[in-house]
Amino acid sequence: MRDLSAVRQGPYIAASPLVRPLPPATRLLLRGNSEVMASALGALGLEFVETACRAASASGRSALWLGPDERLLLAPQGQYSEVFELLCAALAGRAHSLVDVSHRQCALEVSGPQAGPLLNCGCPLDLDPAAFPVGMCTRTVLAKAEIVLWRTAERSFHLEVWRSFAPYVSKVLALAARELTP
Amino acid sequence: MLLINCPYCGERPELEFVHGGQAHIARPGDPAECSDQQWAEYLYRRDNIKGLHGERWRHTHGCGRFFNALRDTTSDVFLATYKVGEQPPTQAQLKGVKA
Amino acid sequence: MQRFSGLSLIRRGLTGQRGWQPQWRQAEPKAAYDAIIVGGGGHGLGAAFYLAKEHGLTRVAVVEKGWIGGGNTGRNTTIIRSNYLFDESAALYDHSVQLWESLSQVLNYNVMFSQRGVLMLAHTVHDVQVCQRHVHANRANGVDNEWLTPEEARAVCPLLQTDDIRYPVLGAAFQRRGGTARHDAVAWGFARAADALGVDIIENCEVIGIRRDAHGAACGIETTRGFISAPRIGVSAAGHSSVIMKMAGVELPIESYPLQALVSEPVKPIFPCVVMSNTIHAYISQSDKGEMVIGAGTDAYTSYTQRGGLHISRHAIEAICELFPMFRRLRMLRNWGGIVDVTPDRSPIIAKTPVPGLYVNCGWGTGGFKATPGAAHLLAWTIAHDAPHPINAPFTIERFRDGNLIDEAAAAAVAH
Amino acid sequence: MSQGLRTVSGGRINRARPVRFTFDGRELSGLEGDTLASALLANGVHLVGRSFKYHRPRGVLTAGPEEPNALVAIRRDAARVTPNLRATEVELYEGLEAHSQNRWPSLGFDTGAINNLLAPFIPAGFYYKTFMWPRRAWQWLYEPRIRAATGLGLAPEHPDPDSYSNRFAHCDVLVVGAGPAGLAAAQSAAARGARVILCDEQPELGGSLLGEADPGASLGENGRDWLADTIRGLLANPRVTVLTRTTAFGYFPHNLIGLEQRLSDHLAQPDCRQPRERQWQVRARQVVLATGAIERPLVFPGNDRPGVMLAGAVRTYLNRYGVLAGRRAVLITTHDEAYRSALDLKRAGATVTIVDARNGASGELAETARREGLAVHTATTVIGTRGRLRVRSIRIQRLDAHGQARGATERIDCDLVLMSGGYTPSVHLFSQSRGKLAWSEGLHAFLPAESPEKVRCAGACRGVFSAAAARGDGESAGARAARDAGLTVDIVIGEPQPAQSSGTAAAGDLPQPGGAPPAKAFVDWQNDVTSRDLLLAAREGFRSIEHVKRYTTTGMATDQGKTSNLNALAIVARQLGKSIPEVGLTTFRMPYTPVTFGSFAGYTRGELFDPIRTTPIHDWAARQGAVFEDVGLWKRARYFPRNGESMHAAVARECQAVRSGCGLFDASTLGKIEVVGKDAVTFMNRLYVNGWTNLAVGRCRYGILLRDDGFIYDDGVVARIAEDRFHVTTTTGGAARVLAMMEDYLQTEWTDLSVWLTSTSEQWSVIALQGPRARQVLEALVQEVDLSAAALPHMGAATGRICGIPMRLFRVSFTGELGFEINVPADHGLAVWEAIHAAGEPHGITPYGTETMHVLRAEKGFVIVGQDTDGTVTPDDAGLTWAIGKQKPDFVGKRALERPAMHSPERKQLVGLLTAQPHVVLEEGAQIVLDARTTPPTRPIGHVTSSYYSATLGRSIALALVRAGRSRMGQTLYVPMPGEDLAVQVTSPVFYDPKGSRLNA
Repeated sequence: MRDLSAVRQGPYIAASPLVRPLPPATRLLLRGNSEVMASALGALGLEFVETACRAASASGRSALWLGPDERLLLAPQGQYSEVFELLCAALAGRAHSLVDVSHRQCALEVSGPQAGPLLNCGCPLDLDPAAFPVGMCTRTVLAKAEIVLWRTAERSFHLEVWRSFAPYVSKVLALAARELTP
Repeated sequence: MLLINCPYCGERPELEFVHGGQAHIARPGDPAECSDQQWAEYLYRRDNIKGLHGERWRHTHGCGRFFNALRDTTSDVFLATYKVGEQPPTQAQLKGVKA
Repeated sequence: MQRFSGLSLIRRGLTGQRGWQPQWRQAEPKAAYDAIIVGGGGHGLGAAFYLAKEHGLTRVAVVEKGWIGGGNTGRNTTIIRSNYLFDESAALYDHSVQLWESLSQVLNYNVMFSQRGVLMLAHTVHDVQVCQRHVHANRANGVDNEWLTPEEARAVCPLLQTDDIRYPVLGAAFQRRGGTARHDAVAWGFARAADALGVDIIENCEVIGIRRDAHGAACGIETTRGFISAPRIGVSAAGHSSVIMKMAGVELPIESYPLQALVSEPVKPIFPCVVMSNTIHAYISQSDKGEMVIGAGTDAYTSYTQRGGLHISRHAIEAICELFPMFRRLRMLRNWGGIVDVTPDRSPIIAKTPVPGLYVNCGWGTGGFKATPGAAHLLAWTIAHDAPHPINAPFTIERFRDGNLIDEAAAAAVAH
Repeated sequence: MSQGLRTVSGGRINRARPVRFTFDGRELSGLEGDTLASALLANGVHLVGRSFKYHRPRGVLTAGPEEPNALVAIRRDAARVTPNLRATEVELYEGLEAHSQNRWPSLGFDTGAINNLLAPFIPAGFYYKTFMWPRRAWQWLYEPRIRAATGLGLAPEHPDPDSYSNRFAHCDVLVVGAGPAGLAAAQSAAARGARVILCDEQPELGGSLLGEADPGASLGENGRDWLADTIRGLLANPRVTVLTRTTAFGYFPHNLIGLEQRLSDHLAQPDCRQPRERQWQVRARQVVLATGAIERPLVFPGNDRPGVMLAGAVRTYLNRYGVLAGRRAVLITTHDEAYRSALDLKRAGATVTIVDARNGASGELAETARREGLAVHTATTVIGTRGRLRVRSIRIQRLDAHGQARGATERIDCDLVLMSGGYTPSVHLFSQSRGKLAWSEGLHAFLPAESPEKVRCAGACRGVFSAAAARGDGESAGARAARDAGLTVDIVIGEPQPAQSSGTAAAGDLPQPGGAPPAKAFVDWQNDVTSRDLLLAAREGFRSIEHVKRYTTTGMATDQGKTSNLNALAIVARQLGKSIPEVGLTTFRMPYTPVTFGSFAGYTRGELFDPIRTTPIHDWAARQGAVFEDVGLWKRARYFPRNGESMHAAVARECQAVRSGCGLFDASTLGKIEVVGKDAVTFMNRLYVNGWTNLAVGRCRYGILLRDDGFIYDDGVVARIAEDRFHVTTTTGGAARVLAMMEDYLQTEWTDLSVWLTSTSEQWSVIALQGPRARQVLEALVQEVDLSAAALPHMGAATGRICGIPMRLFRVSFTGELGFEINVPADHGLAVWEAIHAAGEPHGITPYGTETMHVLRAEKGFVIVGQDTDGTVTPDDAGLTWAIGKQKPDFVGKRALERPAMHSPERKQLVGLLTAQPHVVLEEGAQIVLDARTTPPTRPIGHVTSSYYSATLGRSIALALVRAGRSRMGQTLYVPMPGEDLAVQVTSPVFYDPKGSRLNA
C-alpha cells in the first residue's frame, strides 16, 4: 500500500493577472472567550488584540478575528502538528473548540493598484484604505460566495474561500479583471 | 439593500446579513406546560408592527452573531442595534435619533 | 348603470364621449350599514358586490383609506392560476378561476382575463418530482395541468432557453386555463357593479378603530370621517390586516413584507404565455400594452414602506436574463413595491374571528390577485351566513393552533 | 442629402469629422458630437416616429432623456438590436443603423394611422367597455389585435452577446448631475477633502450649460475661467471619480444609489471583450442631487405635429449642435425665459414670431425681442396647427380681458413651432428617497422638502434656475454635504440660494374658443393622451390622480410622464375644482430612465449564474462519463453510464454491483458540523429527537431534526468522536440551514451552553464504500483500525489512517449492505478515491451515483428528507418514532407533536406499494385513491413519493404517503393514470433484507 499523504489536489483556480493562488496552509478555527484567545495567540507568538475585524501576524503565523469568540489561525502547511500541540497545551482545561479546517478552504491573493476596484466587482464593502486598513479582516461576500477578506498590504488582499466556491470566485475575479487590465 | 450596524463589526451592507424575525420571542421554558394556544402563539403570532419594530438579524457573512435591532417599518430607518441579552434602548435613549 | 358595449362607445363617440357618468358614486359615509368591508381592493370591492348580488345585502359600504385598487390589486403581476398542490388550495383557487372566466360579462366590464397558459418550469430532478406531483394532484382534483417535456415547453414559449444554462429546464407543468387579467379593471369593475347595486364606496376614509358592543361583538368602525355602525364587518386589508385586526384585539399570525415587481419598456408581441420558475425565482408575462411584466421576490424584513431593495429586483432580472437571454437588451421601465401579508403556511385566512360579527380575509402573501373573485365570493358568503363556505372552511385562524396547516411552500421543500 | 440646416459655425460638434449613418435605410451624414436627433434635424428630417395608440406622425420634441416621440431601434447586427432608444440620447457613430418603430409599412405611410380616424370612438379606457361578447372572443379575436397594435419596437430575438458589469463603490459625497450646480457641489465637496463621485448622463460635463452658445458666460463672475478650472480640477483629483454617460437611476434605502454607466454604445467598433454597460451601486454618506429641470410643453390642439418642439430643445440644437431646426419659427410661450430661444434663432437667421398667452410681456427678454424686431403677440392663444408630416402653419386667436378665446384669429405659416410652459424641477430621485415634495405656488412646481435619507438638492431641481445662482447653490450644497459626511470644515459655507420664479408659468392647457376641450391637444405624447381623455376620466369618476393616470395611461409611457405629469395634474385639478397639491402627485419610481436588464444581471449569467460547487472527486467522475444532477448549488454524479447505457440500465448494473460486490459513492456533498464543547451532548439532546447521552464515543446514530412546529427538517448520521465532540452530518441541501438553525438556538435560546459549532462540510471528502466485499477492499488500505465486525460493528466510528492519510471512518450504510463512509481531508479525497477504486477492481468495484443510491435505500425503506417528506411530515408519519428519545423532557419540535392534528387517524403515513403488474413503475407524485374508475374530482388519500424499478427484486417498488397507511397493509388501492387505474397493494416500506442481516455482516 502506497503512502499517499503527500498527494494533494486543491480546487481549480481560474488564472487572471491580479489573482494568485496561495499554497496550502494549516488552518484551525478556534472558538472561545478572550482568555482562550489570549492564551492561544500567546502560544503562537502573536500579539493579542481584542479589536474586531483585525488580524495579528508574525513569523508566517496569523490570527484573524472573525467573530467575538472566533479566530481563524493560519500557519504554514508543515506546522500543523506543532501548532496543534502548542494550542492543546496552552488551552488545556479551558472551554474552547479547536477544529481543523485546513482543507475546508483555500487562499487567493489579489494584489495590484486595482485590487480594490477588482474586489468591488462583487464585494459590497468600502475598500478605501481609510475604511478598510491594512490588517483588517472580515467575513464578507463576493458576488454569490462567502469569503474571508484580509488586507495584508495597501495594495494586497488575502482571500479565504471555501474550496467548492473557489472556482466560482476566481472566475468572477478573472472576468472582472478584464475591465481593469486592458 | 439596507445598511445595518452590527454591534460587533459596525455598519455593513444587508447582503452580509440574514433577517431573523421578530425579536424577544423566547422559547417557553417548559413547553409541556404550554397550551396548544400558547405554543401556537410562540410559533406563529407576530406583532407585525407598523412603526417601531424589534427584530433579529444575524451577521451571517460577517461575525456570525445574532443581534437585535429597532427599526421603523414605515421608513426602514434603524434607531438602534444591540447584542443578544441586552435590553432594548429606552424611549429616552432613543430621543434625538431621527426616525 | 350605463351599459358598456362597442355600440355605446360609438354612440357617445358622436358627441365627444361626453355622455358618460361616473363609474361609481363618490359616496359619503352613512351612519349605519348592514355590513362594512374594510379595504377597497379587488377582494373587498368584490365581497361587497357579492353581498349585494347574491345575499341581498344592499346596505353595504366599502371603506378605503386611499383610492380603490391602490394597494396590491394595482401592484401585482396579474398571474392567475389554480394549479395548487393540496386539495383545499386547489378547490379555493379553482373556484376563483371559474369566476374569472365569466367575470367580464358578469360585471359588464372588460377585465381582460386572458387564458394564455401558465408554464411552471422544473430545473432539477427534485423539481420534476414536485411538478409531476402537482400535475397528478391537480388532475385528481379536476384542475387542468399537464406535464411538458423541454421540447414541448419550447413549443409553448419559443424564446425559452432550456439548455446551456446553469439550471437546464428538465420539463414544465402547464396549466392552459391560467393566464393574466387587467388588474385595475378588476377593482373598477367590481366598484361599478357594486355601486349599481347600492353599495357605498367611500374613498379617503381610514379606519382608526373597531368598536365592540357590551357582548364583545363588533358593532362599527371609527374612521377619519366619523363613526360608522354595522353589525358585520369584513376586513380585507392585505398588508395592513394586522394593523386593522389589532384594533379589535385580534392577533393574526401574519407578517407584512415588501414585494416588488417591474416592467420593461413595451415591445411588440413576443411572449405568448406566463412563465414561472420557483427554483430560480422568475415570473414573467407580457401585458396587452407590450411590457414584459416581471415579479420579484420579497425582502427579508417586514416593512410598510412599499419599497424594496435593489438586490431583490436584480435577483429577479438575473433569472429572467438566464431563461430569456435575448431580453438582456430590454430595459426596465418601472419598478414598484407592495406590502404582502404572509402567513406561516403561505395559505390565506378567510374566516370568522374570535370577535362575533368580525370577519377576515387576509394572508394572501404574493398570490392574492388570482384569488380576487373567489376570495371575495367566499368572504361575502361567510359574512352573510356567519359561517364559512365549505371551500374556505379549512382556511381558519385556528388551524395554526391545531396544526392543520395547508403548507404549499413546505411541500416544495428541498433537501437530500 | 446635405446637412442643409447646419449653421456655419459654433456648437460642440466636430465639423471636420463627418459621420455616416442610416435611418430606415436612408443614408445620411452627421458630425462627430451629434446625437441621432441632431443629425436627423440637420438633414431636415423631422418625422421620426409614430405614436403608441393613434399612430400619429411624430417628430423630435426635446433634446434629452425626457423625449417621448423620437424612439428608434438601433441595430449593430442580428443579435445586437436595441428597441425604444431615444434619438435625443443616441450618440452618432460611423455606420450607425437606426430604424423607426411602430409603423407599417413605412414611417411616411402607416396603416395603423386608421386609429387616428377612429379616435372619437376609442377614447381613454375604451377597452374596458367593449370586446366582451362573445365571451371567448376576447382571447382569440380582440386581444391579439390589440396586442399587435400596441407595443413599440421589436424585441430582440437572439441571445444578447454583449456583457455587462457590476461595481460597488463608496464615497463621502455623491453628486448627481454635472450642470452648474453639480459641478460646483462636486468642486466644493472635493475642496474640503471629500471622496466624491460625480455622475452625469451626458457624454461631457456641463449639463444645461452645454446648450448655451457660451457656456461659461452665464455663470456670473469669472464664469468661463471657473468652468474650465472646475472641470480640470475634478478630472485631475484622485479623490474624485467622474462618471459621464452615467445615469443615476434609482435611490434605495440608506443612501444606496444605482448608477448605469454606458460604456460602448457610442463607439463605432466596441471591444467585444469589454462590457457594454456597468451598473454601480454607490453607498454615499451624503448625496447632492443637481438633476436640473425639464421644460414643460404647452397643451393646445395639434401640438404634436413634427416640427413642434420644446423651445429649449430648439435652442440646444442650435447652440450645441449647430442645427437650425427650422427657418420660419413661431414661439408659443407663457413666460419670459423662452424668449432666449427666439432671440438665438433670430440671430441665427430664422424669422421668429412670438405668441405669448400672457396679457403682457414686459420682462427684459421681451423688451430685447421687441427691440430686435420680433413680432410679439401677447394675450394670444393657439387654436390649431396644420401639416401632415410636418407643421405648416398655426392658427392663433386673441384672448379677451377675461382670458377667453373670443378675438380675431390669424394663421401663421411656419416650419417650426417652439413651445414652452415653464420648467418642472426634476425631483424624481429625491422623491424616490421617500423625500416629501412641497408645492410652491410661486414657482408653480413641486419642490424637494424633507427626506429620511442624507440628501440635499441644488440648482434647478429645487427651483434655483439661473446658472449663476445654481452655481452658488451647488457650492453651498457641496460644502454642507462634506461637513455632514464628517469632514472637518474650516471654510465659511455659503447659504443656499433662494428659489426663483423667473421661467415659471402655470401648467395646464391653453384657453380654447367656447371653453370646450379641444380635440387632439396632447398631454402625453407617446401614449396619445389628450386633455379630453383627462376630462373624460374625471367625468367618469376617476378623481385620484393615480386613477386618472391608470385609466388614461398618462405618464405611463417610456418617458414616465417627464413632460406630461404636471400638465395632466393641472388639467385634472381644474376640472375637479381642486388645487394641484390637493389632487396630489403620482409616486416617482425607479428607474429615472429605462435601464438595461443585462446590467442588473451583470456577471451573473451562465456558469456564474450561481456558484457551481463540485467535490474533489468530481473531475474523476466526469472523466468516467458520469451524468450529473443539480442538488442545490452542487453537481452530483447521478449515474455512470457505460457504452451508451440508458439510465435504467446503468442504475440496474450499479445496484447489482453494490448488492453482490461493492460500489463506491461520493458522499462529499453531505453537510458536516463539528459540535464541540463540554455541553455538546446537552445541546444535541435539546436539538435532535434522539437521545444522545448514552451514545458512546466511537459510535454513530441516525439523528432526526424537527422544527419547533414538529415537522421533519433534516436528518443525518451523527458520530461521537469524543465526550465533548460530535461529528454531525446533514443532508446536502440542508447543510447551511441546519447550521443556521443550530446557531440560532445556541446564541439566542441556550446561551447557558458551552458549545461551539464549526462547519466542516468541505474539510472532509466522504467516500462511501458499500457492498458485501467492502471490508475486503478496505482492509488493504487502512491503518490503525480493526475493521472486523466485532471491533467495528454497524454504526461504529473510528479514527485512523488510510494510505497514510488521517481519516474518520464510520461503519454506516444507506444501502442495506455492509458499508463504510471514509472521511479524509478534502485535498486527499481524489487520491484516496482512486486508491480504493484500484484496490476494489479485483472485487468488481463499481462507482455509483445518486440514482442508484436512491434505489438501494428505497429497497430498504430508508426515507429521503425532502422527497419522502415534504415539510408536513412528522417522525411518526414517516415511521421513525423509534428514533425519538423517550426519556427526554423536551427537544425541538416535541411540544408541537402533541397538537390535535398530529394525532389524527387520517394522517398520511409512509408505506410501501407494490404494483399488481410487477414491471409497471409508478410515477413519482402520482395520486392514490380508494376506488378504481372514479372520475375527477376524486379525493386522493395519498401520493407516491419514491418509485423505482428494483433490479435486485426483479420488480418495481414504491414508497408512498397514504392516509392511515399503516392500517391498510395488504389493502388494494389505485393509482389513476391517463387511460387506466393501476392497482397497488399496500406493504411495509422495507422491501429488502427486513432483518438487516446484510448490513450487520
